[in-house]
Amino acid sequence: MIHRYQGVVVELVSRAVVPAIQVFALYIITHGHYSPGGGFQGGALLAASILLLRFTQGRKESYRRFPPGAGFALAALGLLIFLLVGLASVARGGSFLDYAYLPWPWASPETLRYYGILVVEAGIALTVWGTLVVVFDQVGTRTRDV
Amino acid sequence: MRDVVGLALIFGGLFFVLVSALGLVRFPDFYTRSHALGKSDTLGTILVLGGLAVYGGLTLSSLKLLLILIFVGLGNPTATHALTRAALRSRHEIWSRREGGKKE
Amino acid sequence: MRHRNWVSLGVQTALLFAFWLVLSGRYEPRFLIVGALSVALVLLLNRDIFVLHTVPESGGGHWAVLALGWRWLLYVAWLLYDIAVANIQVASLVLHPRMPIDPVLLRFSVSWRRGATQVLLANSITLTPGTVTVDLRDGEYTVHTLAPRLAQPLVSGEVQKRVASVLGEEAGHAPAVTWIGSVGALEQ
Amino acid sequence: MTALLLGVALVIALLTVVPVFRIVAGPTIYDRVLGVGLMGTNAILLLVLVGYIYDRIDMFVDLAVAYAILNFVGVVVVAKYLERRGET
Repeated sequence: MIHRYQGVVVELVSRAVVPAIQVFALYIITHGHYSPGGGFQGGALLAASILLLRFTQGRKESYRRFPPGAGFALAALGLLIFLLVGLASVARGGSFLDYAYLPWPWASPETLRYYGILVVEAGIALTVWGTLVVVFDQVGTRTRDV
Repeated sequence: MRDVVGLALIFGGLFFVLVSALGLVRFPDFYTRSHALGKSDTLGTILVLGGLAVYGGLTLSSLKLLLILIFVGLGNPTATHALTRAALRSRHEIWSRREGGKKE
Repeated sequence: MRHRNWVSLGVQTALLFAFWLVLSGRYEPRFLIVGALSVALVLLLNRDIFVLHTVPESGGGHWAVLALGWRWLLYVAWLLYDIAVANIQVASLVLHPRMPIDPVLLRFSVSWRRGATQVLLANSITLTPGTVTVDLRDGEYTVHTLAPRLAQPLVSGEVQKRVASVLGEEAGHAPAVTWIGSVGALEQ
Repeated sequence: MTALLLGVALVIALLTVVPVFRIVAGPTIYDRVLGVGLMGTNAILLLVLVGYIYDRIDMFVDLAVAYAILNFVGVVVVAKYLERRGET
Protein backbone atom coordinates (compact mmCIF):
# COMPACT_ATOMS: atom_id res chain seq x y z
CA MET A 1 0.00 0.00 0.00
CA ILE A 2 2.79 2.38 0.77
CA HIS A 3 5.04 2.74 -2.21
CA ARG A 4 6.83 5.73 -3.60
CA TYR A 5 4.36 7.93 -5.38
CA GLN A 6 5.75 8.60 -8.82
CA GLY A 7 3.63 11.69 -9.31
CA VAL A 8 5.72 14.78 -8.73
CA VAL A 9 2.65 17.02 -8.52
CA VAL A 10 1.09 15.42 -5.47
CA GLU A 11 4.47 14.89 -3.83
CA LEU A 12 5.60 18.51 -4.09
CA VAL A 13 2.25 20.01 -3.14
CA SER A 14 2.12 17.74 -0.10
CA ARG A 15 5.58 18.82 0.90
CA ALA A 16 4.48 22.44 0.67
CA VAL A 17 1.25 21.85 2.58
CA VAL A 18 2.43 19.59 5.41
CA PRO A 19 4.31 22.27 7.44
CA ALA A 20 1.29 24.55 7.17
CA ILE A 21 -1.03 21.76 8.35
CA GLN A 22 1.22 21.12 11.33
CA VAL A 23 1.40 24.79 12.31
CA PHE A 24 -2.40 24.93 12.06
CA ALA A 25 -2.69 21.81 14.22
CA LEU A 26 -0.41 23.35 16.86
CA TYR A 27 -2.52 26.51 16.76
CA ILE A 28 -5.65 24.43 17.34
CA ILE A 29 -3.96 22.68 20.27
CA THR A 30 -2.60 25.80 21.96
CA HIS A 31 -5.71 27.96 21.48
CA GLY A 32 -8.09 25.23 22.56
CA HIS A 33 -9.98 27.31 25.08
CA TYR A 34 -10.47 30.37 22.87
CA SER A 35 -11.62 28.76 19.65
CA PRO A 36 -13.08 25.41 18.65
CA GLY A 37 -10.83 22.43 18.90
CA GLY A 38 -8.22 21.44 21.38
CA GLY A 39 -6.04 18.43 21.89
CA PHE A 40 -8.16 15.89 20.08
CA GLN A 41 -8.71 17.85 16.87
CA GLY A 42 -5.12 19.05 16.76
CA GLY A 43 -3.85 15.51 17.22
CA ALA A 44 -6.11 14.30 14.41
CA LEU A 45 -4.74 17.00 12.08
CA LEU A 46 -1.16 16.07 12.99
CA ALA A 47 -1.99 12.45 12.19
CA ALA A 48 -3.51 13.56 8.87
CA SER A 49 -0.27 15.32 7.94
CA ILE A 50 1.72 12.16 8.73
CA LEU A 51 -0.71 10.07 6.64
CA LEU A 52 -0.25 12.46 3.73
CA LEU A 53 3.52 11.93 3.96
CA ARG A 54 3.06 8.17 4.29
CA PHE A 55 1.10 8.15 1.07
CA THR A 56 3.15 10.58 -0.98
CA GLN A 57 6.71 9.81 0.08
CA GLY A 58 6.80 6.06 0.17
CA ARG A 59 7.55 3.67 2.95
CA LYS A 60 11.29 4.17 3.36
CA GLU A 61 11.31 7.97 3.42
CA SER A 62 8.23 8.15 5.56
CA TYR A 63 9.39 5.56 8.09
CA ARG A 64 12.67 7.42 8.50
CA ARG A 65 10.72 10.56 9.39
CA PHE A 66 8.16 8.86 11.60
CA PRO A 67 9.14 5.28 12.53
CA PRO A 68 6.31 2.80 13.14
CA GLY A 69 7.26 2.53 16.80
CA ALA A 70 7.15 6.28 17.35
CA GLY A 71 3.37 6.21 17.43
CA PHE A 72 3.36 3.95 20.50
CA ALA A 73 6.01 6.10 22.19
CA LEU A 74 4.07 9.31 21.52
CA ALA A 75 0.80 7.83 22.74
CA ALA A 76 2.46 6.58 25.92
CA LEU A 77 4.23 9.90 26.49
CA GLY A 78 0.97 11.80 26.06
CA LEU A 79 -0.84 9.58 28.52
CA LEU A 80 2.05 9.95 30.99
CA ILE A 81 1.90 13.76 30.76
CA PHE A 82 -1.85 13.70 31.28
CA LEU A 83 -1.59 11.44 34.34
CA LEU A 84 1.36 13.32 35.85
CA VAL A 85 -0.40 16.69 35.65
CA GLY A 86 -3.60 15.16 36.96
CA LEU A 87 -1.97 13.36 39.85
CA ALA A 88 0.28 16.31 40.74
CA SER A 89 -2.77 18.26 41.84
CA VAL A 90 -4.13 15.24 43.71
CA ALA A 91 -0.81 14.98 45.56
CA ARG A 92 -1.25 18.53 46.82
CA GLY A 93 -4.75 18.01 48.08
CA GLY A 94 -6.87 18.99 45.09
CA SER A 95 -8.99 16.80 42.88
CA PHE A 96 -7.78 15.16 39.66
CA LEU A 97 -6.75 17.81 37.08
CA ASP A 98 -7.48 20.68 39.47
CA TYR A 99 -4.99 23.09 37.97
CA ALA A 100 -5.00 25.53 40.89
CA TYR A 101 -3.28 22.90 43.03
CA LEU A 102 -0.33 22.32 40.72
CA PRO A 103 3.03 22.28 42.55
CA TRP A 104 4.16 25.67 41.34
CA PRO A 105 3.38 27.89 44.33
CA TRP A 106 4.71 31.24 43.07
CA ALA A 107 2.33 31.43 40.11
CA SER A 108 -1.19 32.80 40.36
CA PRO A 109 -4.10 30.34 39.93
CA GLU A 110 -4.92 32.13 36.67
CA THR A 111 -1.48 31.44 35.16
CA LEU A 112 -1.46 27.94 36.58
CA ARG A 113 -4.76 27.16 34.91
CA TYR A 114 -3.51 28.47 31.57
CA TYR A 115 -0.30 26.43 31.56
CA GLY A 116 -2.00 23.41 33.11
CA ILE A 117 -4.61 23.27 30.36
CA LEU A 118 -1.91 23.85 27.73
CA VAL A 119 0.20 20.92 28.96
CA VAL A 120 -2.80 18.61 29.29
CA GLU A 121 -4.01 19.51 25.78
CA ALA A 122 -0.53 18.79 24.46
CA GLY A 123 -0.63 15.39 26.17
CA ILE A 124 -4.02 14.57 24.66
CA ALA A 125 -2.79 15.67 21.22
CA LEU A 126 0.28 13.44 21.48
CA THR A 127 -1.89 10.47 22.44
CA VAL A 128 -4.37 11.00 19.60
CA TRP A 129 -1.59 11.62 17.09
CA GLY A 130 0.34 8.50 18.05
CA THR A 131 -2.73 6.27 18.26
CA LEU A 132 -4.15 7.30 14.88
CA VAL A 133 -0.83 6.75 13.11
CA VAL A 134 -0.41 3.36 14.77
CA VAL A 135 -3.93 2.36 13.73
CA PHE A 136 -3.21 3.41 10.15
CA ASP A 137 0.11 1.57 10.06
CA GLN A 138 -1.49 -1.61 11.37
CA VAL A 139 -4.34 -1.49 8.87
CA GLY A 140 -1.99 -0.52 6.06
CA THR A 141 0.44 -3.38 6.59
CA ARG A 142 -2.35 -5.91 7.10
CA THR A 143 -4.09 -5.19 3.82
CA ARG A 144 -0.95 -4.65 1.76
CA ASP A 145 -0.65 -8.19 0.46
CA VAL A 146 -4.33 -8.91 0.02
CA MET B 1 -19.43 50.30 -1.94
CA ARG B 2 -17.56 47.47 -0.27
CA ASP B 3 -20.83 45.63 0.24
CA VAL B 4 -21.70 45.95 -3.42
CA VAL B 5 -18.33 44.64 -4.64
CA GLY B 6 -18.44 41.79 -2.11
CA LEU B 7 -21.97 40.83 -3.12
CA ALA B 8 -21.09 40.94 -6.81
CA LEU B 9 -18.17 38.58 -6.19
CA ILE B 10 -20.33 36.27 -4.08
CA PHE B 11 -23.03 36.01 -6.73
CA GLY B 12 -20.43 35.52 -9.46
CA GLY B 13 -19.00 32.69 -7.39
CA LEU B 14 -22.46 31.24 -6.86
CA PHE B 15 -22.92 31.12 -10.64
CA PHE B 16 -19.75 29.08 -11.06
CA VAL B 17 -20.65 26.73 -8.21
CA LEU B 18 -23.94 26.23 -10.07
CA VAL B 19 -22.05 25.58 -13.32
CA SER B 20 -19.84 22.98 -11.64
CA ALA B 21 -22.90 21.22 -10.22
CA LEU B 22 -24.53 21.24 -13.66
CA GLY B 23 -21.32 20.00 -15.24
CA LEU B 24 -21.21 17.14 -12.78
CA VAL B 25 -24.62 16.05 -14.05
CA ARG B 26 -24.39 16.81 -17.74
CA PHE B 27 -20.85 15.84 -18.76
CA PRO B 28 -20.65 12.35 -20.27
CA ASP B 29 -17.71 10.72 -18.47
CA PHE B 30 -15.37 10.96 -15.52
CA TYR B 31 -12.61 12.94 -17.23
CA THR B 32 -14.96 15.63 -18.48
CA ARG B 33 -16.63 15.81 -15.08
CA SER B 34 -13.27 16.34 -13.44
CA HIS B 35 -13.16 19.70 -15.25
CA ALA B 36 -16.02 20.73 -12.99
CA LEU B 37 -13.96 20.18 -9.82
CA GLY B 38 -10.67 21.38 -11.29
CA LYS B 39 -11.94 24.68 -12.67
CA SER B 40 -15.50 25.77 -12.06
CA ASP B 41 -15.63 24.79 -8.43
CA THR B 42 -12.20 26.27 -7.71
CA LEU B 43 -13.16 29.61 -9.23
CA GLY B 44 -16.55 29.54 -7.53
CA THR B 45 -14.94 28.96 -4.14
CA ILE B 46 -12.29 31.61 -4.76
CA LEU B 47 -14.93 34.17 -5.76
CA VAL B 48 -17.29 33.46 -2.86
CA LEU B 49 -14.51 33.47 -0.26
CA GLY B 50 -12.94 36.57 -1.82
CA GLY B 51 -16.34 38.29 -1.85
CA LEU B 52 -16.89 37.46 1.81
CA ALA B 53 -13.41 38.75 2.65
CA VAL B 54 -14.14 42.01 0.83
CA TYR B 55 -17.51 42.24 2.57
CA GLY B 56 -15.96 41.64 5.99
CA GLY B 57 -13.28 44.27 5.52
CA LEU B 58 -9.69 44.03 6.69
CA THR B 59 -10.03 41.79 9.72
CA LEU B 60 -8.23 38.72 10.93
CA SER B 61 -11.07 36.50 9.73
CA SER B 62 -10.77 37.94 6.23
CA LEU B 63 -7.06 37.11 6.22
CA LYS B 64 -7.96 33.56 7.25
CA LEU B 65 -10.47 33.46 4.40
CA LEU B 66 -7.62 34.38 2.06
CA LEU B 67 -5.62 31.48 3.52
CA ILE B 68 -8.47 29.07 2.77
CA LEU B 69 -8.65 30.59 -0.70
CA ILE B 70 -4.96 29.90 -1.33
CA PHE B 71 -5.31 26.41 0.08
CA VAL B 72 -8.29 25.58 -2.12
CA GLY B 73 -6.58 27.11 -5.15
CA LEU B 74 -3.58 24.86 -4.55
CA GLY B 75 -5.35 21.77 -3.31
CA ASN B 76 -8.29 21.45 -5.72
CA PRO B 77 -6.25 21.14 -8.94
CA THR B 78 -3.87 18.77 -7.17
CA ALA B 79 -6.72 16.55 -5.98
CA THR B 80 -8.22 16.60 -9.48
CA HIS B 81 -4.88 15.61 -10.94
CA ALA B 82 -4.44 12.79 -8.42
CA LEU B 83 -7.88 11.39 -9.28
CA THR B 84 -7.58 11.63 -13.07
CA ARG B 85 -4.12 10.12 -12.83
CA ALA B 86 -5.47 7.18 -10.87
CA ALA B 87 -8.20 6.73 -13.50
CA LEU B 88 -5.69 6.85 -16.35
CA ARG B 89 -3.42 4.35 -14.64
CA SER B 90 -6.38 1.99 -14.36
CA ARG B 91 -6.94 2.30 -18.13
CA HIS B 92 -10.27 4.03 -17.65
CA GLU B 93 -11.25 4.96 -21.21
CA ILE B 94 -12.14 8.52 -22.19
CA TRP B 95 -15.45 9.42 -23.76
CA SER B 96 -15.00 10.46 -27.35
CA ARG B 97 -17.45 11.93 -29.82
CA ARG B 98 -15.60 10.36 -32.73
CA GLU B 99 -16.32 6.86 -31.51
CA GLY B 100 -19.96 7.75 -31.05
CA GLY B 101 -19.70 7.33 -27.30
CA LYS B 102 -22.78 7.06 -25.16
CA LYS B 103 -23.15 8.92 -21.90
CA GLU B 104 -21.96 6.85 -18.96
CA MET C 1 24.18 23.02 3.90
CA ARG C 2 24.57 25.27 0.92
CA HIS C 3 23.96 28.98 1.02
CA ARG C 4 20.62 28.97 -0.71
CA ASN C 5 19.31 26.34 1.66
CA TRP C 6 19.86 28.83 4.49
CA VAL C 7 17.97 31.44 2.49
CA SER C 8 15.10 29.05 1.88
CA LEU C 9 15.08 28.11 5.57
CA GLY C 10 14.78 31.80 6.45
CA VAL C 11 11.96 32.34 3.97
CA GLN C 12 10.18 29.23 5.23
CA THR C 13 10.47 30.38 8.85
CA ALA C 14 9.12 33.83 7.98
CA LEU C 15 6.20 32.33 6.05
CA LEU C 16 5.25 29.90 8.81
CA PHE C 17 5.49 32.54 11.52
CA ALA C 18 3.37 34.94 9.46
CA PHE C 19 0.89 32.07 9.05
CA TRP C 20 0.89 31.62 12.82
CA LEU C 21 0.34 35.34 13.45
CA VAL C 22 -2.66 35.35 11.12
CA LEU C 23 -4.11 32.24 12.74
CA SER C 24 -3.51 33.21 16.34
CA GLY C 25 -4.64 36.83 16.31
CA ARG C 26 -3.32 37.33 19.85
CA TYR C 27 -0.12 39.21 20.26
CA GLU C 28 0.60 38.93 23.99
CA PRO C 29 4.10 37.62 24.76
CA ARG C 30 2.92 34.23 25.95
CA PHE C 31 1.15 33.52 22.63
CA LEU C 32 4.14 34.75 20.63
CA ILE C 33 6.44 32.43 22.58
CA VAL C 34 4.12 29.47 22.04
CA GLY C 35 4.01 30.40 18.34
CA ALA C 36 7.78 30.60 18.03
CA LEU C 37 8.11 27.20 19.73
CA SER C 38 5.48 25.69 17.42
CA VAL C 39 7.15 27.03 14.29
CA ALA C 40 10.54 25.79 15.52
CA LEU C 41 9.07 22.33 16.16
CA VAL C 42 7.50 22.17 12.70
CA LEU C 43 10.74 23.33 11.08
CA LEU C 44 12.63 20.64 12.95
CA LEU C 45 10.15 17.93 11.94
CA ASN C 46 10.22 18.92 8.26
CA ARG C 47 13.75 20.19 7.86
CA ASP C 48 14.52 18.09 4.79
CA ILE C 49 11.30 18.45 2.81
CA PHE C 50 11.02 22.21 2.39
CA VAL C 51 9.67 22.69 -1.05
CA LEU C 52 11.61 25.93 -1.34
CA HIS C 53 14.82 23.92 -1.56
CA THR C 54 13.67 22.80 -4.97
CA VAL C 55 12.77 26.26 -6.25
CA PRO C 56 15.53 27.25 -8.64
CA GLU C 57 17.86 30.07 -7.79
CA SER C 58 17.09 32.90 -10.15
CA GLY C 59 20.61 34.36 -10.04
CA GLY C 60 21.47 37.86 -8.87
CA GLY C 61 22.03 39.05 -5.33
CA HIS C 62 19.71 39.60 -2.40
CA TRP C 63 17.24 41.46 -4.58
CA ALA C 64 16.56 38.29 -6.50
CA VAL C 65 14.05 37.20 -3.86
CA LEU C 66 12.10 40.43 -4.28
CA ALA C 67 12.21 40.11 -8.05
CA LEU C 68 10.93 36.56 -7.72
CA GLY C 69 8.09 37.77 -5.52
CA TRP C 70 7.15 40.45 -8.03
CA ARG C 71 7.15 37.99 -10.92
CA TRP C 72 4.95 35.71 -8.82
CA LEU C 73 2.44 38.51 -8.28
CA LEU C 74 2.28 39.19 -12.02
CA TYR C 75 1.90 35.50 -12.70
CA VAL C 76 -0.91 35.06 -10.17
CA ALA C 77 -2.74 38.05 -11.64
CA TRP C 78 -2.44 36.55 -15.12
CA LEU C 79 -3.52 33.17 -13.80
CA LEU C 80 -6.62 34.63 -12.13
CA TYR C 81 -7.60 36.33 -15.38
CA ASP C 82 -7.04 33.10 -17.26
CA ILE C 83 -9.06 31.08 -14.74
CA ALA C 84 -11.95 33.51 -15.22
CA VAL C 85 -11.75 33.14 -19.01
CA ALA C 86 -11.46 29.36 -18.67
CA ASN C 87 -14.55 29.16 -16.56
CA ILE C 88 -16.65 31.30 -18.84
CA GLN C 89 -15.70 28.91 -21.65
CA VAL C 90 -16.55 25.85 -19.58
CA ALA C 91 -19.79 27.50 -18.45
CA SER C 92 -20.78 28.16 -22.05
CA LEU C 93 -20.07 24.52 -22.88
CA VAL C 94 -22.06 23.24 -19.91
CA LEU C 95 -25.02 25.51 -20.51
CA HIS C 96 -25.11 24.87 -24.26
CA PRO C 97 -28.09 22.63 -24.98
CA ARG C 98 -26.20 20.25 -27.30
CA MET C 99 -22.93 20.48 -25.37
CA PRO C 100 -20.42 20.76 -28.23
CA ILE C 101 -17.49 18.99 -26.62
CA ASP C 102 -14.94 16.78 -28.35
CA PRO C 103 -12.61 15.40 -25.67
CA VAL C 104 -9.14 14.25 -26.66
CA LEU C 105 -5.87 13.60 -24.91
CA LEU C 106 -2.72 15.41 -25.92
CA ARG C 107 0.83 14.79 -24.96
CA PHE C 108 3.91 17.00 -24.96
CA SER C 109 7.21 17.29 -23.14
CA VAL C 110 9.12 20.09 -21.48
CA SER C 111 12.87 20.32 -21.24
CA TRP C 112 13.19 21.68 -17.70
CA ARG C 113 13.92 19.16 -14.99
CA ARG C 114 13.04 20.95 -11.75
CA GLY C 115 9.99 19.64 -9.97
CA ALA C 116 8.70 23.03 -8.85
CA THR C 117 8.39 24.38 -12.38
CA GLN C 118 6.80 21.18 -13.64
CA VAL C 119 4.23 21.23 -10.85
CA LEU C 120 3.43 24.90 -11.41
CA LEU C 121 2.80 24.17 -15.08
CA ALA C 122 0.67 21.12 -14.25
CA ASN C 123 -1.58 23.03 -11.87
CA SER C 124 -1.77 26.02 -14.21
CA ILE C 125 -2.92 23.71 -16.98
CA THR C 126 -5.59 22.24 -14.74
CA LEU C 127 -6.89 25.69 -13.88
CA THR C 128 -6.84 27.21 -17.36
CA PRO C 129 -9.08 26.80 -20.41
CA GLY C 130 -10.65 23.40 -20.94
CA THR C 131 -7.64 21.33 -19.94
CA VAL C 132 -6.78 19.01 -17.04
CA THR C 133 -3.31 17.53 -16.46
CA VAL C 134 -3.93 13.80 -16.29
CA ASP C 135 -0.37 12.55 -15.98
CA LEU C 136 3.11 13.93 -15.56
CA ARG C 137 6.15 11.71 -15.69
CA ASP C 138 9.71 12.85 -16.34
CA GLY C 139 8.55 16.12 -17.86
CA GLU C 140 6.07 14.43 -20.18
CA TYR C 141 2.56 15.79 -19.76
CA THR C 142 -0.64 13.99 -20.66
CA VAL C 143 -3.48 16.49 -20.82
CA HIS C 144 -7.21 15.91 -21.22
CA THR C 145 -9.00 18.68 -23.06
CA LEU C 146 -12.70 19.28 -23.61
CA ALA C 147 -12.14 20.49 -27.17
CA PRO C 148 -8.94 20.78 -29.21
CA ARG C 149 -9.40 24.52 -29.79
CA LEU C 150 -9.39 25.14 -26.03
CA ALA C 151 -5.84 23.79 -25.76
CA GLN C 152 -4.48 26.39 -28.18
CA PRO C 153 -2.34 28.26 -25.59
CA LEU C 154 -0.64 24.98 -24.75
CA VAL C 155 0.02 24.03 -28.34
CA SER C 156 1.55 27.41 -29.10
CA GLY C 157 3.72 27.14 -25.99
CA GLU C 158 2.40 30.34 -24.42
CA VAL C 159 1.57 28.82 -21.03
CA GLN C 160 4.93 27.04 -20.90
CA LYS C 161 6.74 30.31 -21.65
CA ARG C 162 4.97 32.16 -18.85
CA VAL C 163 5.63 29.45 -16.28
CA ALA C 164 9.27 29.25 -17.34
CA SER C 165 9.73 32.99 -16.93
CA VAL C 166 8.36 32.95 -13.36
CA LEU C 167 11.00 30.61 -12.06
CA GLY C 168 13.79 31.60 -14.43
CA GLU C 169 13.90 28.50 -16.63
CA GLU C 170 14.74 28.15 -20.28
CA ALA C 171 11.58 28.79 -22.27
CA GLY C 172 12.36 26.62 -25.28
CA HIS C 173 10.39 26.44 -28.51
CA ALA C 174 6.78 25.53 -29.10
CA PRO C 175 6.44 21.92 -27.94
CA ALA C 176 5.79 18.99 -30.23
CA VAL C 177 2.24 17.96 -29.45
CA THR C 178 0.73 14.55 -30.18
CA TRP C 179 -3.03 14.14 -30.19
CA ILE C 180 -4.36 10.89 -28.85
CA GLY C 181 -7.95 9.78 -29.30
CA SER C 182 -8.24 7.19 -26.55
CA VAL C 183 -6.50 5.71 -23.54
CA GLY C 184 -6.05 2.50 -25.50
CA ALA C 185 -4.00 4.36 -28.12
CA LEU C 186 -1.86 5.80 -25.34
CA GLU C 187 -0.48 2.39 -24.47
CA GLN C 188 1.36 1.87 -27.72
CA MET D 1 -27.54 41.67 4.08
CA THR D 2 -27.82 38.65 6.37
CA ALA D 3 -30.96 37.63 4.48
CA LEU D 4 -29.02 37.69 1.20
CA LEU D 5 -26.23 35.58 2.67
CA LEU D 6 -28.86 33.20 4.00
CA GLY D 7 -30.24 32.91 0.47
CA VAL D 8 -26.77 32.17 -0.92
CA ALA D 9 -26.21 29.55 1.78
CA LEU D 10 -29.56 27.92 0.97
CA VAL D 11 -28.74 27.75 -2.73
CA ILE D 12 -25.36 26.13 -2.01
CA ALA D 13 -27.00 23.70 0.39
CA LEU D 14 -29.49 22.75 -2.35
CA LEU D 15 -26.65 22.37 -4.87
CA THR D 16 -25.03 19.83 -2.56
CA VAL D 17 -27.74 17.42 -3.72
CA VAL D 18 -25.91 17.16 -7.06
CA PRO D 19 -22.64 15.71 -5.71
CA VAL D 20 -24.73 13.37 -3.56
CA PHE D 21 -26.46 12.20 -6.74
CA ARG D 22 -23.02 11.61 -8.29
CA ILE D 23 -21.83 9.71 -5.23
CA VAL D 24 -24.87 7.44 -5.32
CA ALA D 25 -25.14 7.03 -9.09
CA GLY D 26 -21.46 6.57 -9.87
CA PRO D 27 -20.99 4.91 -12.32
CA THR D 28 -17.28 4.56 -11.59
CA ILE D 29 -15.54 4.84 -8.25
CA TYR D 30 -13.69 7.91 -9.56
CA ASP D 31 -17.00 9.71 -10.08
CA ARG D 32 -17.92 9.00 -6.50
CA VAL D 33 -14.67 10.40 -5.13
CA LEU D 34 -15.08 13.43 -7.39
CA GLY D 35 -18.52 13.94 -5.86
CA VAL D 36 -17.01 13.77 -2.38
CA GLY D 37 -14.43 16.41 -3.32
CA LEU D 38 -17.06 18.74 -4.72
CA MET D 39 -19.25 18.26 -1.68
CA GLY D 40 -16.25 19.15 0.46
CA THR D 41 -15.66 22.49 -1.22
CA ASN D 42 -19.38 23.27 -0.98
CA ALA D 43 -19.21 22.44 2.72
CA ILE D 44 -16.34 24.90 3.18
CA LEU D 45 -18.44 27.63 1.60
CA LEU D 46 -21.41 26.71 3.76
CA LEU D 47 -19.33 26.82 6.94
CA VAL D 48 -18.02 30.29 6.15
CA LEU D 49 -21.47 31.57 5.17
CA VAL D 50 -23.03 30.18 8.33
CA GLY D 51 -20.26 31.91 10.26
CA TYR D 52 -21.26 35.25 8.75
CA ILE D 53 -24.96 34.61 9.30
CA TYR D 54 -24.51 33.79 12.99
CA ASP D 55 -21.85 36.48 13.37
CA ARG D 56 -19.38 33.93 14.69
CA ILE D 57 -17.01 34.07 11.74
CA ASP D 58 -13.89 33.94 13.95
CA MET D 59 -14.90 30.46 15.08
CA PHE D 60 -16.32 29.06 11.85
CA VAL D 61 -13.34 30.12 9.76
CA ASP D 62 -11.11 27.80 11.79
CA LEU D 63 -13.52 24.96 11.18
CA ALA D 64 -13.43 25.80 7.47
CA VAL D 65 -9.62 25.67 7.38
CA ALA D 66 -9.65 22.29 9.13
CA TYR D 67 -12.29 21.02 6.73
CA ALA D 68 -10.33 22.22 3.69
CA ILE D 69 -7.25 20.37 4.94
CA LEU D 70 -9.12 17.14 5.64
CA ASN D 71 -10.92 17.31 2.29
CA PHE D 72 -7.63 17.62 0.42
CA VAL D 73 -5.93 14.86 2.42
CA GLY D 74 -8.95 12.59 2.02
CA VAL D 75 -9.23 12.90 -1.75
CA VAL D 76 -5.48 12.51 -2.31
CA VAL D 77 -5.27 9.45 -0.07
CA VAL D 78 -8.24 7.75 -1.75
CA ALA D 79 -6.84 8.58 -5.20
CA LYS D 80 -3.53 7.05 -4.22
CA TYR D 81 -5.27 3.93 -2.99
CA LEU D 82 -7.26 3.62 -6.22
CA GLU D 83 -4.11 4.07 -8.26
CA ARG D 84 -2.39 1.17 -6.52
CA ARG D 85 -5.41 -1.02 -7.07
CA GLY D 86 -5.57 -0.12 -10.74
CA GLU D 87 -1.96 -0.88 -11.51
CA THR D 88 -2.13 -4.56 -10.76
